[in-house]
Amino acid sequence: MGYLLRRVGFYVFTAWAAITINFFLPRLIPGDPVQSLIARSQGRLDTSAIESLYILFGLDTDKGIVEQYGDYLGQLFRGDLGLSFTFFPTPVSEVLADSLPWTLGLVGITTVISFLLGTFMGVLAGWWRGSWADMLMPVTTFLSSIPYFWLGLIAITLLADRGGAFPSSGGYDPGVVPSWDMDFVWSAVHHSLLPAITILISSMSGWVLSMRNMMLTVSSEDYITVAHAKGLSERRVMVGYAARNALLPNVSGFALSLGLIVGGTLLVEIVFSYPGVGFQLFQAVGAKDYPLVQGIFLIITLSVLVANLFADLVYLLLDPRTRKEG
Amino acid sequence: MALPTADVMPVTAPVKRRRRSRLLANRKATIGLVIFGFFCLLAVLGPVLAPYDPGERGDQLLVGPTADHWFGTTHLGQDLFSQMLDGSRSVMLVGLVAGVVATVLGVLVGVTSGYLSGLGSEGLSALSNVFLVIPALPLILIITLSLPETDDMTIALVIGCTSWAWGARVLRAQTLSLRRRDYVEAARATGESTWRIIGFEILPNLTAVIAASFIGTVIFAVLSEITLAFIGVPGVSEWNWGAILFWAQSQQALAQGAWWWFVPPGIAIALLGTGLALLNFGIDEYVNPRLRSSTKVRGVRMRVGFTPVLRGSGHGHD
Amino acid sequence: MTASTEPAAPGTTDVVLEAVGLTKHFPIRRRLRTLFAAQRAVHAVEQVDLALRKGRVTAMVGESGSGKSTVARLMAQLVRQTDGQVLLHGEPVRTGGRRFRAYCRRVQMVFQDPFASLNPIHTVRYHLTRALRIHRSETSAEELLTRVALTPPERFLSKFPHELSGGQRQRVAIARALAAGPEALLADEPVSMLDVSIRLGVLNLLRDLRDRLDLAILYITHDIASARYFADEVLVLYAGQVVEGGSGEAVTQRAAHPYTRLLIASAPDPDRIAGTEAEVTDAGGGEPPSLIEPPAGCRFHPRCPHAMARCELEAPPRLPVESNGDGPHWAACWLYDANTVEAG
Amino acid sequence: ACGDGTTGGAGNPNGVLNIGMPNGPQTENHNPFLPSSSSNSLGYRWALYEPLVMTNQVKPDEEGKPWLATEWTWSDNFRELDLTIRDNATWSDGKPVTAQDIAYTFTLLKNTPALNINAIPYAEAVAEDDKVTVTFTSSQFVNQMDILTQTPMVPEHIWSKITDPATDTVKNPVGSGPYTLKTFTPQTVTLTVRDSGYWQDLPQVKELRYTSYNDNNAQTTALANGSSEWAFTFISNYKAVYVDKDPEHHKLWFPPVLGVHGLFLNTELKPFDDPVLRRAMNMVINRNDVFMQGEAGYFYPEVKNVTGIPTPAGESFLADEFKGEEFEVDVDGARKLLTDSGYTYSGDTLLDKTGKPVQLTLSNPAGWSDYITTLEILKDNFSDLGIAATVDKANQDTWTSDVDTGQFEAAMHWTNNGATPYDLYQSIMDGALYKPVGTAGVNGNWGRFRNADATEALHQYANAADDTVRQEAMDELQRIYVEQAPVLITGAANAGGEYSTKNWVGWPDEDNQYAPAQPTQPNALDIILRLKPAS
Amino acid sequence: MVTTEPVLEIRDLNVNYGLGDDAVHAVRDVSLTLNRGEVLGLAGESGSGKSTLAYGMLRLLPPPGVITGGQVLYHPRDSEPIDLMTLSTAKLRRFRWSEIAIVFQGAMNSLNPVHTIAAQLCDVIAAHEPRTSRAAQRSRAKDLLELVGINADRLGSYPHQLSGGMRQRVMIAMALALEPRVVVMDEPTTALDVVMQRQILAQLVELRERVGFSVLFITHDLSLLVEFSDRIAIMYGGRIVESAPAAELYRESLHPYSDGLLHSFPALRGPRRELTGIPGSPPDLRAMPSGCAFHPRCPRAFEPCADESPVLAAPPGSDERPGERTVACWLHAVERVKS
Ligand SMILES: Nc1ncnc2c1ncn2[C@@H]1O[C@H](COP(=O)(O)OP(=O)(O)OP(=O)(O)O)[C@@H](O)[C@H]1O
Ligand SMILES: Nc1ncnc2c1ncn2[C@@H]1O[C@H](COP(=O)(O)OP(=O)(O)OP(=O)(O)O)[C@@H](O)[C@H]1O
Ligand SMILES: [Mg+2]
Ligand SMILES: [Mg+2]
Repeated sequence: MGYLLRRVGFYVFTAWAAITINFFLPRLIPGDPVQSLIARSQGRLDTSAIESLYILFGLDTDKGIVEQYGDYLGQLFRGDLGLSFTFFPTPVSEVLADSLPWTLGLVGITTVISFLLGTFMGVLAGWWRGSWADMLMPVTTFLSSIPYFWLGLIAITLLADRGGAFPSSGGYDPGVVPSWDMDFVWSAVHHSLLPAITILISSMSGWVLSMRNMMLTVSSEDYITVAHAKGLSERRVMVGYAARNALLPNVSGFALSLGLIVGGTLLVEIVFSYPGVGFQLFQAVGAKDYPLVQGIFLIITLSVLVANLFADLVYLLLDPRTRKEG
Repeated sequence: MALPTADVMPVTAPVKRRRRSRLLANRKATIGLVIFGFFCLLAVLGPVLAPYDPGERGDQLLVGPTADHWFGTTHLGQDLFSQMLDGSRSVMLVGLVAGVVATVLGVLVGVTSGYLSGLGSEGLSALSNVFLVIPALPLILIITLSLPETDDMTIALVIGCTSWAWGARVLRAQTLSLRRRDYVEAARATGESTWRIIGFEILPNLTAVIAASFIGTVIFAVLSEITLAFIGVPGVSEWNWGAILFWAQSQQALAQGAWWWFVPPGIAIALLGTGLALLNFGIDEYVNPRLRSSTKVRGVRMRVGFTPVLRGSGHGHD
Repeated sequence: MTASTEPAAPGTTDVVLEAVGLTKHFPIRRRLRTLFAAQRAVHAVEQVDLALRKGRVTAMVGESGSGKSTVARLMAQLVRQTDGQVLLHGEPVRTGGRRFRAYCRRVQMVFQDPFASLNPIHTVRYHLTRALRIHRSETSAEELLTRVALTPPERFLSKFPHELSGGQRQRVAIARALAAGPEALLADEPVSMLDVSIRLGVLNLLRDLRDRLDLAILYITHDIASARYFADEVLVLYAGQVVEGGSGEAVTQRAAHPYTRLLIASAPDPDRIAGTEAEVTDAGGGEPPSLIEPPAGCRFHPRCPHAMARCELEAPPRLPVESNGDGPHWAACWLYDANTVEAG
Repeated sequence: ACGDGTTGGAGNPNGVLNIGMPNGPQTENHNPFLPSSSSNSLGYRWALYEPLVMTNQVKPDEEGKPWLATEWTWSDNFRELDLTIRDNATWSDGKPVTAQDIAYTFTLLKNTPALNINAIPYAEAVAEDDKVTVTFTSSQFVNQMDILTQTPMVPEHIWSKITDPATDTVKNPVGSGPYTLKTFTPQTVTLTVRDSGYWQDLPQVKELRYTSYNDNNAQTTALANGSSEWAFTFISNYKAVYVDKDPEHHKLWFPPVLGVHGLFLNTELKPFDDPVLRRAMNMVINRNDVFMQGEAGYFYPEVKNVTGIPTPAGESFLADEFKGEEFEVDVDGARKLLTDSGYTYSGDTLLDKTGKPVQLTLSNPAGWSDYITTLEILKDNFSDLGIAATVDKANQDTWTSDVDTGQFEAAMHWTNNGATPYDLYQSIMDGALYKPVGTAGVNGNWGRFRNADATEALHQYANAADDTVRQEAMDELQRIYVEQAPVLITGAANAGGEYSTKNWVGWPDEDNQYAPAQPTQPNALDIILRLKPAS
Repeated sequence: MVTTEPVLEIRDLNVNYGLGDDAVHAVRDVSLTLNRGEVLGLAGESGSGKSTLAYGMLRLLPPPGVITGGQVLYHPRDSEPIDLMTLSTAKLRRFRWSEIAIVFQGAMNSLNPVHTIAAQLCDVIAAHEPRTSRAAQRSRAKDLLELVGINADRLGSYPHQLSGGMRQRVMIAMALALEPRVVVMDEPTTALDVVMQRQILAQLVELRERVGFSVLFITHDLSLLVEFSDRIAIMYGGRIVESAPAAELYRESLHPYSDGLLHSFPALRGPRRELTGIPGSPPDLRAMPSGCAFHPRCPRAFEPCADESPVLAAPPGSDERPGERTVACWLHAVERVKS
């Protein structure tokens, strides 16, 4: 109970911190959306458009920053993230609704798969130490040191460009209409394979390594020896005793490093021109589209928090010591 | 992204005498150290060694590796080998500075919140968790773009100031376990002042953990910095490897078949990362001897639960 | 002798360190369910009175979790008491900043685990010279080592703790405590982590120091036999309260409190003839009580084979026990109340 | 690259034309007036809504083609426009296009400054029968084209019901164009041809598919493999990456229009306030290198004339004295020019008249790779003159505000473009736009150039009542530019595009310059109407 | 109850930590016999190799432990003896716990913190008697808990919800789950306080009466052994230096080390004994003294001690019951040679 209370407090605090950072940081960015819209058009938008744009974006009125902060919080409570500038007058929430599913689908699922697969491989590598499993280590170390984006670019060159088997960009084939039919689903899956593999390769290694280390640490606990002494089957000892315990720190590690992972994986979207929030964030930062930047940053943070909450609940389930005292 | 491995490891009593030799005896650590040293050397000498001015335009546009240009040239005829050499300084500088900043912050926050108790401690710990949860790269991106002026140093500072949290967390956990140690209490009972206890009794015992967290942050900082440069965030030195990749990407080098523009920076980053990661494993294994990988000596595989029986080898007789 | 049941009168010169009504409650972190309830606490030590005299060893025995270490830490002022006072030569001790150092100089502590009480990264020399420097002592590190029978001292000075055996480490820890030139030494289970074969050496060293330096020693142990062997006076602690006290022989040979009897009956004893098991079972079983909600009245009553209605209601005061000439002896048990005795 | 039958080059059988833009995911917004709308970003607004007149930007001096207006006359010193509206046009919901609708559109722009992107000072728009009279508060000579060809016309019966036209995303667009919206996804917008009611022959392209690729690379790949048949994007090595994939069909045509890109020197700073120095610097710039290396040999066409006016688009505006005056790199001449007017050399370093070495920081946002490449080339060129230049890759926002407030030494920048060289020169040297260093809000003249004659000439050109005065003003402007070199022009703005002739033919090209090849221009509609299936 | 019929025979067992030259010889040529129904105490100071011996004979040593020689013979009720050292992994797995169970020092660490007591009890039953139904397993687990005096409603508890004493009892219950013939107990009560220790030991003694198994009881507390075991073996420096019936050893120890041990702890009752202790400190296994490992600390050392190690053999004058009493000391060997 105390554990939960502390976690809840932590979530509230983090969410607040994110919201606040979220509000103030973009406002410190010099320049404004109009200037940057003009700048990005590099001449294709006439300079005389400036005035009308200021009026359009509602940037012609002045308000104190504190007042704006208050308004912002109020808006958030109403679930209103404001209007995007780049896609004016589309509400940020609509932009997010378009892009978030892609990110959740790609980054979310692959992160979880990466964790599960990495953990599984780590279990094997830790358990079968001194055998072929040790070969995994140097490879894993090397892979985990390669930046996501570079791996992605190489993957595009080798597997996508020049008649390769994979598309190099986008979330689905142009011309396919998003709906739940085979065409679209296949197209979406097809487009997500390469980025997903990239994420898997570079993020899985971390889990392999940490799970292996935890397995080694746990393997020398007394209860493992006892389990062997009890004559339990190899699999039971490995899974029910060693892996089950080694998993605990890994799960809480997973929760807390989600922020790091997600930050890195967003880059994959940029490289693969994947229509997710990472790509949008990058565009929005360039466009000084504060409402969008804020919205995306907030949503990423909140998603990470929710994932965290989820991981916490899993942890709570896995570790009886954190449950209510009996 | 190399995650710090084991979460909280008991700090085994360090064996001072054997310490140095043992860390070096670790093959991983040695390889890691050699790679790291090599890149440090490059950082110092690279710009001097560069055969060309990295920004100078040449006549040979976008040619592959030749005797004149070992790593080929860019679309402007700039020598990529020189750019790589020149860029190593910025990469290493930012990585190390960010590592130092993050480590110092991590030690300050982690050790303080671990040693002190009460609200302040909880607050600091919550703060580091917040920093952990907020996605790092977008945060760094937003902050760097918010700054009016950026150069290598400011970027290093930004990365350093945002990536201390993991180190702080690990250090806090370690400090918490050390704080209850009798020798800390004993030092208190002897009349040592608080700062001396932290500085002379606790910190030295955290050296390995601090070193590991430092190296972890350097890896993270290098990757972040290169990523920023690759995205085109200004301020990172001209020929930072990420900037080279940025140019390669904006000139669609891969589509043009100019692999030489892409491959060297990527390999260099991966190599540096691998070196640092190996060094970190060395430290991890040194801190936690259970992690030593080799349990297979002379054909005998040691397993938990089934002790091997050797017949005829070294008998117990004197 | 009832005199000794009261705290020694102020001004008694041979009392060095004294605890009066020492109480320590460790607050427990609030939980969601108890957020609005009163703050709960572990009642680790409750109303403990004890006096350490010059040149005498006072032993404190008790099972695990009875609060022995907490008493030692309170006496060393490493932990602030919730209530009560620690008196040094009759003066109440106040320890803030500077004054703590002055107090350290006179009261030193030796910890249970010699493997943990020396910092693995510092040499023996560092440990000793730091202590000497802090207390601006004239003594040299060599001299200290000689005093704890680590000779020749040069051989040990530049060693790291891991290069020493457990007994040697504990000696270094004692030497460090002596560096301050204390008057009182609080030894918290100084030998329980040591090998049987070398325990004796350390105990004998402490006894020797008591005699030579006229130290007042608090000897904490869970081994009642060693208390008998080593101490002049024995106090028995149960669930944070002192339940019995008296000279070593009196307490161990004619234990008065049912808990002490249980303790003695449980101690391994090679001389015990098979068949006296009954004695043990008779002495009661069960587990130590929760210290968060300690039993009302006498804290031992749920386990006590002689428990009476009164025991559940009223906490017994210190009641004198008839002594057979081996010193004062008292027990906090209603069995020794005049009325009960009569009724019995 | 994938086997899906609906994509790739299979457009012809179904009458589909695949158009691409590298603009990232879109949100549904068909408001034709908003620069942020998807219809604007991808360019399909011109397939839905039509302008009054169709002019060819490549040949701005040519007479426009009647479109929704069959006749247009300017009178009263370009303060009044009389329009005759076509009577056979209908909106896609079947209602006829009336003069009332046209008047309504202008009134809407007048009343909604947020939508009046070109800031046209409308006074009033009145419809009468098939005639519309639009009045303005100032002469609109230089804005003619904006009004006639860049303003999409909207139906009153729909728009008058929209509460806030500035923030409405017009989910069901109703226009007079030959196409109607079929589907929208963030990645692809599909338009189908109308069944009937279009005022001219329906196009042969039955379906337009606008795909938004996430970046240039993706767009390039799509072009290379044929899944995009028409696009506007920068390809750094277009021959190898694009044309060579299918040399027979993969074409591109990037004609210049009347706008330029150039190095803006801060003329308030010494020694760059000296026209001699600027002229000398201009003389050493290798425009061909910039074109070939910075612009991949096609993107921003080379400006050949010394006046900086892109040709052939601006051919007819050239003063007689400059006709055929081609720009040439002349390092020796530049050095001589400098030494003759008091500059000296210390070794290879140029010293200004006060004896200080001439140094220069060239700055542009880090991400703008073509500009940065250009700067690298300029830096190299300037070193021939003994000027030590450094390239500063700035933060885009800082750069934008620095340029806005005049806190820079030299930066690549673009100018506005228009139907005459007026826009270009105005962006370069209009004293009326001048704001002192430190003051923000300049809409042009970023170099803070001040020359009363130039300002006067610009004013005259915009407001003159007759063509001779205008021609004189234009000649004067060219003379001032050549003498003063306020901006070192490096290349022209373009209105081009990449297209494939595999399935569709009839594209504009060097031989048939009927329209700029850019899919987002109003002329795109003209092009689509002319496309025929490849045999 | 106690017979001389051996159930477990350890012959010349050698255990090393590590391989090659820097291997530590933790157990050297140890031979020991456990008879049916007896409690055999194994005493010796820390690091003398007691645990290594216990784990070694079950092949449970963690890396880098290796067994470098010797046999461990288990005598099943009605078949040929089995050498544990030659069993295959699968057979060994089946053998463990059903024949020999083991209770470790720290019960907290011996129980898997993430599974309930019931799960862990059923685990072992399921592994060895796979055909037992769930319900049967559970009722068996309940019986077992009751056997060691824990209320059956604790079945669903997690280890951290039990006190130290309860956990240790759970471990004992678990050890008895398959009715093994041998239970090895490595310092099962050291972490507990005396009251709890006695409760558990009393229970153990009682269970042995009822169930009838042999116990190898390891501790460094000699006084405890004297009271509880039938026979005691004393280890020093990786070797058994003396073994004798408990009472005899207490009355008259032959090896000076045993004697020193017996005189290291004060008596609780009776006259205050003189305590001599043992001077010096335990040997470093890496650098063992030559000859008898104890000789540098031995008050009665003489010439042969430093040169040759004595063999474990029956002392002179104890021939009536062979194997009952052995000692490895030149003091007694010399006498035997003389006589
Ligand atoms: N810092 C603390 N916070 C909360 N409770 C504490 C703290 N320190 C001790 N306690 C509790 O106080 C009680 C007494 O602890 P103490 O360590 O004094 O016992 P002890 O007699 O020394 O036991 P042992 O023989 O195991 O050393 C225990 O119940 C313990 O859990
Ligand atoms: N992993 C290891 N590597 C090297 N030496 C070891 C290892 N484990 C144990 N030893 C050594 O083996 C010897 C025997 O250890 P063991 O644990 O059997 O002693 P013990 O008699 O059980 O002691 P205790 O009473 O402390 O449990 C010790 O000297 C120890 O130092
Ligand atoms: Mg204690
Ligand atoms: Mg042991």
